[in-house]
Amino acid sequence: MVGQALFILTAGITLLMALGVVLARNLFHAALFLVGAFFGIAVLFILLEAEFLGAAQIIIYIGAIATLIVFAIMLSRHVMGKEAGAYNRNWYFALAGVVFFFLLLGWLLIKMPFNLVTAEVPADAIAQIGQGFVGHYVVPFEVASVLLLVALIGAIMLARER
Amino acid sequence: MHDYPFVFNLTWLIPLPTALAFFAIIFFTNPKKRLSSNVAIGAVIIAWILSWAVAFAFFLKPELTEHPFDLHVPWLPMGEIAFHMGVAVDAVTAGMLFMVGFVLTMIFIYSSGYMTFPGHLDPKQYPEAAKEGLDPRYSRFFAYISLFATGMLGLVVADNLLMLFIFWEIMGLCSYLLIGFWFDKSYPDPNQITPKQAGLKAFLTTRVGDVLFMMGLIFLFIHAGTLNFQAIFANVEFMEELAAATVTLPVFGAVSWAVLISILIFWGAIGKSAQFPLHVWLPDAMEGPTPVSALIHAATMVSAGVYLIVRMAPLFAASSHGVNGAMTFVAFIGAFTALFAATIGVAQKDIKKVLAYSTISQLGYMFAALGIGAWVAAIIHLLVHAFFKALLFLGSGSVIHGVEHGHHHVHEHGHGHDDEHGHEEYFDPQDMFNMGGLLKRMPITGWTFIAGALSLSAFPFITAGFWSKDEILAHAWDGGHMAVYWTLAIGAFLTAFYTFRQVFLTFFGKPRTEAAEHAPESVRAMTWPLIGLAFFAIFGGFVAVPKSFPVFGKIFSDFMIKLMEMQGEFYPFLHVAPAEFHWTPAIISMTLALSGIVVAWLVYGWKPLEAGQPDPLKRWLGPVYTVLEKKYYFDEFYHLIAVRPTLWLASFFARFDRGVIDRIVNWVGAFGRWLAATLRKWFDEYVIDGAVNGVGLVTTWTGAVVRLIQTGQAQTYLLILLLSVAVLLLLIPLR
Amino acid sequence: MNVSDIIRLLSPELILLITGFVVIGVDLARRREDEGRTAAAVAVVGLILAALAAIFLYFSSPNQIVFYTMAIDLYGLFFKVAAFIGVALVIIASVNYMAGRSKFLGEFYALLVFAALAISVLVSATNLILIYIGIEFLSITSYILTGFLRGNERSEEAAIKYFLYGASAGAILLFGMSLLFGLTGTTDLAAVGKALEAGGDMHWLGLVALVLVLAGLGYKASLVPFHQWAPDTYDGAPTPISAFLSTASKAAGFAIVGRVFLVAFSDFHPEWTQVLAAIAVLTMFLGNLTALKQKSVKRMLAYSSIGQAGYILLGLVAVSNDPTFGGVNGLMIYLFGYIFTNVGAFLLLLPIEKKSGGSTDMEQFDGLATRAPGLALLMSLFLISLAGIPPTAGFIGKFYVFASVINQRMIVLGALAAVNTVIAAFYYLNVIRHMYFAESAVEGGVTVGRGLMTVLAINAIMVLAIGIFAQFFMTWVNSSLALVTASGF
Amino acid sequence: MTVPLSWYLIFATALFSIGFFGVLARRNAIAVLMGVELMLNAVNVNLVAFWRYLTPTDLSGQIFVVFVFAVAAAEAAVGLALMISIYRTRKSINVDELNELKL
Repeated sequence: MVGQALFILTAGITLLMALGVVLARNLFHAALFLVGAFFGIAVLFILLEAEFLGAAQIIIYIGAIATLIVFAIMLSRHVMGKEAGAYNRNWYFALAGVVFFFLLLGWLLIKMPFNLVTAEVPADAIAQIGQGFVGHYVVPFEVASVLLLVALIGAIMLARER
Repeated sequence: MHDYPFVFNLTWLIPLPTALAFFAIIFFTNPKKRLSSNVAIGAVIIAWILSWAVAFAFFLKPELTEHPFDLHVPWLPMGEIAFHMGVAVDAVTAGMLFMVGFVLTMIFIYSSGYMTFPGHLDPKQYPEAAKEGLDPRYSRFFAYISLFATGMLGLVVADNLLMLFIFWEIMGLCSYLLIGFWFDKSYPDPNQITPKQAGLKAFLTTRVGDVLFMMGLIFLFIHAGTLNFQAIFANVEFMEELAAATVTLPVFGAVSWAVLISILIFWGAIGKSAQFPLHVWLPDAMEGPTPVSALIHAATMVSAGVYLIVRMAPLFAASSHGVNGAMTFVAFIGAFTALFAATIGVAQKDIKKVLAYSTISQLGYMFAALGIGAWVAAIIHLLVHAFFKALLFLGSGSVIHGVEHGHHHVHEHGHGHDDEHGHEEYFDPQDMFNMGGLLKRMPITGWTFIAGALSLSAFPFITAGFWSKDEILAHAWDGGHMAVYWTLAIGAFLTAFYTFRQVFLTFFGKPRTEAAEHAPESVRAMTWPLIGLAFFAIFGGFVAVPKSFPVFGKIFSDFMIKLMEMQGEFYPFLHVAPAEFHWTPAIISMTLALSGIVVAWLVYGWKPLEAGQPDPLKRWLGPVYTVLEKKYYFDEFYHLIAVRPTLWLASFFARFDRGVIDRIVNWVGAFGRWLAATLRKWFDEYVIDGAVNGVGLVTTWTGAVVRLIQTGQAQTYLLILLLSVAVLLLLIPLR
Repeated sequence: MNVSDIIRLLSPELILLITGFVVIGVDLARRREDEGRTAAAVAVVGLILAALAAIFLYFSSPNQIVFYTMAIDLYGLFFKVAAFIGVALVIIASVNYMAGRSKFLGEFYALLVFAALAISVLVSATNLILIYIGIEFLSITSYILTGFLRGNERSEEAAIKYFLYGASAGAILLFGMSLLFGLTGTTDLAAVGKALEAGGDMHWLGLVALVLVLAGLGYKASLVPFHQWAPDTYDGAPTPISAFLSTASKAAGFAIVGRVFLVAFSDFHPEWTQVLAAIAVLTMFLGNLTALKQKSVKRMLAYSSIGQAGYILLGLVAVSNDPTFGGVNGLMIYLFGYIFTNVGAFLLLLPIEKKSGGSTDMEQFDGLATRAPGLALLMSLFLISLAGIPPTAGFIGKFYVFASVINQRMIVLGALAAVNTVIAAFYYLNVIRHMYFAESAVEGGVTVGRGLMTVLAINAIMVLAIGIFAQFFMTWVNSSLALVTASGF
Repeated sequence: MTVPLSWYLIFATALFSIGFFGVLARRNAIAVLMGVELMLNAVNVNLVAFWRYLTPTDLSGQIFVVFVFAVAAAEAAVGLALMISIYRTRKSINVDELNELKL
């Protein structure tokens, strides 16, 4: 029961934060809500006994991605004054579409037959993850590192002052 | 292995010289006009020599009909086996090579004289070309016709249906380029079709047939595993299987595969050979330069449709075992088109349009012949028709050229009326009513044209056209196909009538315009090909004189017929039976042909028209004629059931009782006009407009939808992505 | 499997990786001096070496799984060779175009090499994780390349739209993959396929994942209704990049759609055949009808390439075990020929754009036959191939795809496709009409650089070669149908 | 493990939908990107939940998530760089004003 209560609390707060991200008119506030949502998800990871991912979530999402976003907001700050609306003209279509999508997909997901397995998480989970990176998943790992490098080059090239 | 003369191994070279000429002209000789035409003519002469070498090698060894030559290499792998591309020579190919090689060469030589600086262009815009006196796009013209020649020669020697289709498409593309050659020509009348539009119309109309053709081809391939003609037709078991196996179609119900494939392939021929209801492109294709009309209408593209059906005849024959025989369909379309187009030809005033409708009509004869099983007669008529029709087209080109020159001559010397007003009135050099008396001015053109006209009218005994047409009629009579016989016989009367109407209007009487009065004879590059073609137009038919015909039959051998009959026996199912010569049908058709000429003489030759005098038919028919003259594209029903009987009746009765008949004619004419207008309106509104609007509506509608969704807004795109996904997801539980 | 085996099997990827770095290094050393020519040369050499390595592998040791996630099979190698050649052609043609337009030429060529690497990985991937990484790798390099003309509003706009669309589609793809993982407990394609097959009564819920994956992968192949980014992006991107996106990148999209559907969703074959058939029809009609109305040739080609995607998809719709008309071989030969045809057609726009200062409206093609007969003939050849008229590569592709469709007795689908070829012929011919039948408003010839002329000539030769020596190419394609479905080392 | 798997899935779907709404409705490109990040996070929740409830002993699920992190970081870097670049040219990064290319 404690688990359930904890889940509902975290999930609820995270969803509220997420709503804040998409609803806040001020971009800066939205970014702060985003950090909150990331944090909530990190908590959920820990609830799911994926501590490594929880930590990684905080370091990567909050430490890197959210920071990048804040930088970008600051660099383009003065455009987002009060004059411009936060939403485009079709937001109600978007809302209807998204709600429809949510109900449909949620309904289908509830019907899904998943083969649940009850087992303990291995104690050396982090070590296994590390082995995965140099074992089965070495090709994706290497490709991902090249990808990050390419993204770095591209980002520098694109964002540099002309 | 059979022992073939060595020259057969060179068959695959036949389409090559002109292909090389095409590339040479495009890439190298393009700026030099005379060099370009010489390259093209040189290439086509090489092709001609090769064609005749192969053709005569075959003629000299008729026993080869039992094992025709076939040389091929693998092209597309098909699982275990491979699809082969290659060349084949049998009697039909040899006959076609004989005709195509010669006619192409004549047309090429003629073109070098014909393609002078055209009247519709402003010499100031093309000072260089005007100085040379040649068309600014002279080189390009020779590049196109070279590629066209490649298409035709390749089609003739192809040993399989796919390769035939490929060359068929090459020709389609070239005809598009060539019909629209004078793309910058426009007319004061906005309703008159321009060359540009005509080219597109031709391409799209034939493409409808081509798509069905390709479907038939794929079906045949899936069933047979090959498209090689000999391999398919020699396989009796397979053909029987194909005729027996049925497929259930919507609307038509169960039909045999052989019928379905035959009819799909026949649609390709309907498009290419301008048969009803896909005939509409051909008259407009006259917008191209005249040598192009000769290329497309006589020797090559349109006869390619007939050639295709000749090639596929065993399949058609096999398919007629069942009830819905495909051959009945072919016979019906052919006979109907033969009569229908002939009726239209009667009231044209454009010298080339008459020939265009006559071509549609003559092709109809060939299809009718194929439909009743007169395979040999169809081939013979195909070959003979090519000679005299190329002759007539080139002759008409020579006439047009002369009249145009006369027109310019008049203008340069300042005694035209137009100059006083400071602007030039539109003068149509192709209008026969602007001509008259040209035989004196242009004797070579005139006499050769008359030779061609006699042949087309099937003037008895001495012309090629008589023998080939007689062969078809004899078959129809023999086989008891009376409906076909009489349709074609009436068509023969009309053919003679409109042909000689043309001859009398153009060459006899007095010149009706100053242009015609000053028309000079054409240059030698144009007259020599006319003479060459005239020779075959008259004497070519003697290869088709039946043995049983008195005197002639003894003198001339029926060698060509024999050869084709032997070839036909090679293919199972074809049942080639020689037609006996019968006096009854021969006399009927002779009478009809001669009376057609006589009627034409009575109307146009007896008292030649004066300048500005309208067509006498117009006076008697009044409103009906106006309808025709207004270039109403004579919708089909109208022609068959209203105009033709009216015209025919009118011209018949008016001869002996003008006073009485006048009123009736007027009434019939008025009725005809009303009927025509109603039908045309109906046809236009619901069929033509419907189709055009439908197409327009669909594109507009698509445009509107796309404009609605392709807003440039990335978020709209994503919303559509999301909704599409949602709709697809929704389908899952609804499944 | 020892080290030398691994190096051998992954040699195309390793060569590309090294090439990418060398290109950047070379350019750093020679920047300004030669406007990226050396870098481009190195990149092309690297791509050719990689293609040769792939061809070599093709003959030596096909059909092995490397490191659990990659299958070095003939199917993948086929697409690798095709994509490497396509990218190399794009690079050669870019040299003159990009010189002076950007300061970062080394990066430009390096990114194209990395894009080739991404395609190379993607077409061999047999694991959901590697597929995701490969798709995103290809996408991210494509975003950068699309927005490469900094300061050019159209290029930047195209890039950001592509980015937003691609990132969202990627998230949807990922959602679908997570469901597949949830339903089967594995990320290996073959194992996923087996698990779905054994799914029992409820197995059809896998369709949910199928739909999401289709949306996420289909956008790469620009299938309607996931195509909308394509016209805008092709229009705004630097023209060589449009050529790249509409050919090599699209081919990779089809390759992976094919592999995922044939291996992981093989059990849903009856369902996805219907869905893909509907999508193919939509794609053909929307692409072709919209192309009909375009005034700019570049945009017309953008829509035409959507229409082409519809024909290509038919190959997958009509997939069967028939050795001759198996569908997939049609898809492959179609794509192979299409790469040369479309790269040629897009690159031909370069001299036209240069002459007109950026416009590719139909009027710019008026009278091209007089001004530049060779260029007009090449363009006609590419358009004829796109229209599927023999004897070109386009005809061979259409022939196999249509024959497969008819062979599967999908008569209505075949008829709809045939209708589309007629519509398409209309607008392709329209360009030919402008080139041959119109007086030009513009005076003077069109100059073509040596590099571009070489590329166009290669394309033209290949378009004709595939059409004429179809035997040779089809043998190759037919032998490439092997899909490695076994998992594990 | 008192929390049913479906709760996680519903949560993830809700988060995904909220993120998608942000993508569809926000004008500012950076806000759109934040929506994308939410969507990716939702999938991560899915993956981790599946891992925990279906294959706790095989860590492929977690490894998948790490790769998603890497991709998300790369995507964010490139996306934000693009936005800054277009901001310099147009002085605006409103997505609905980027419609020079259409039809």
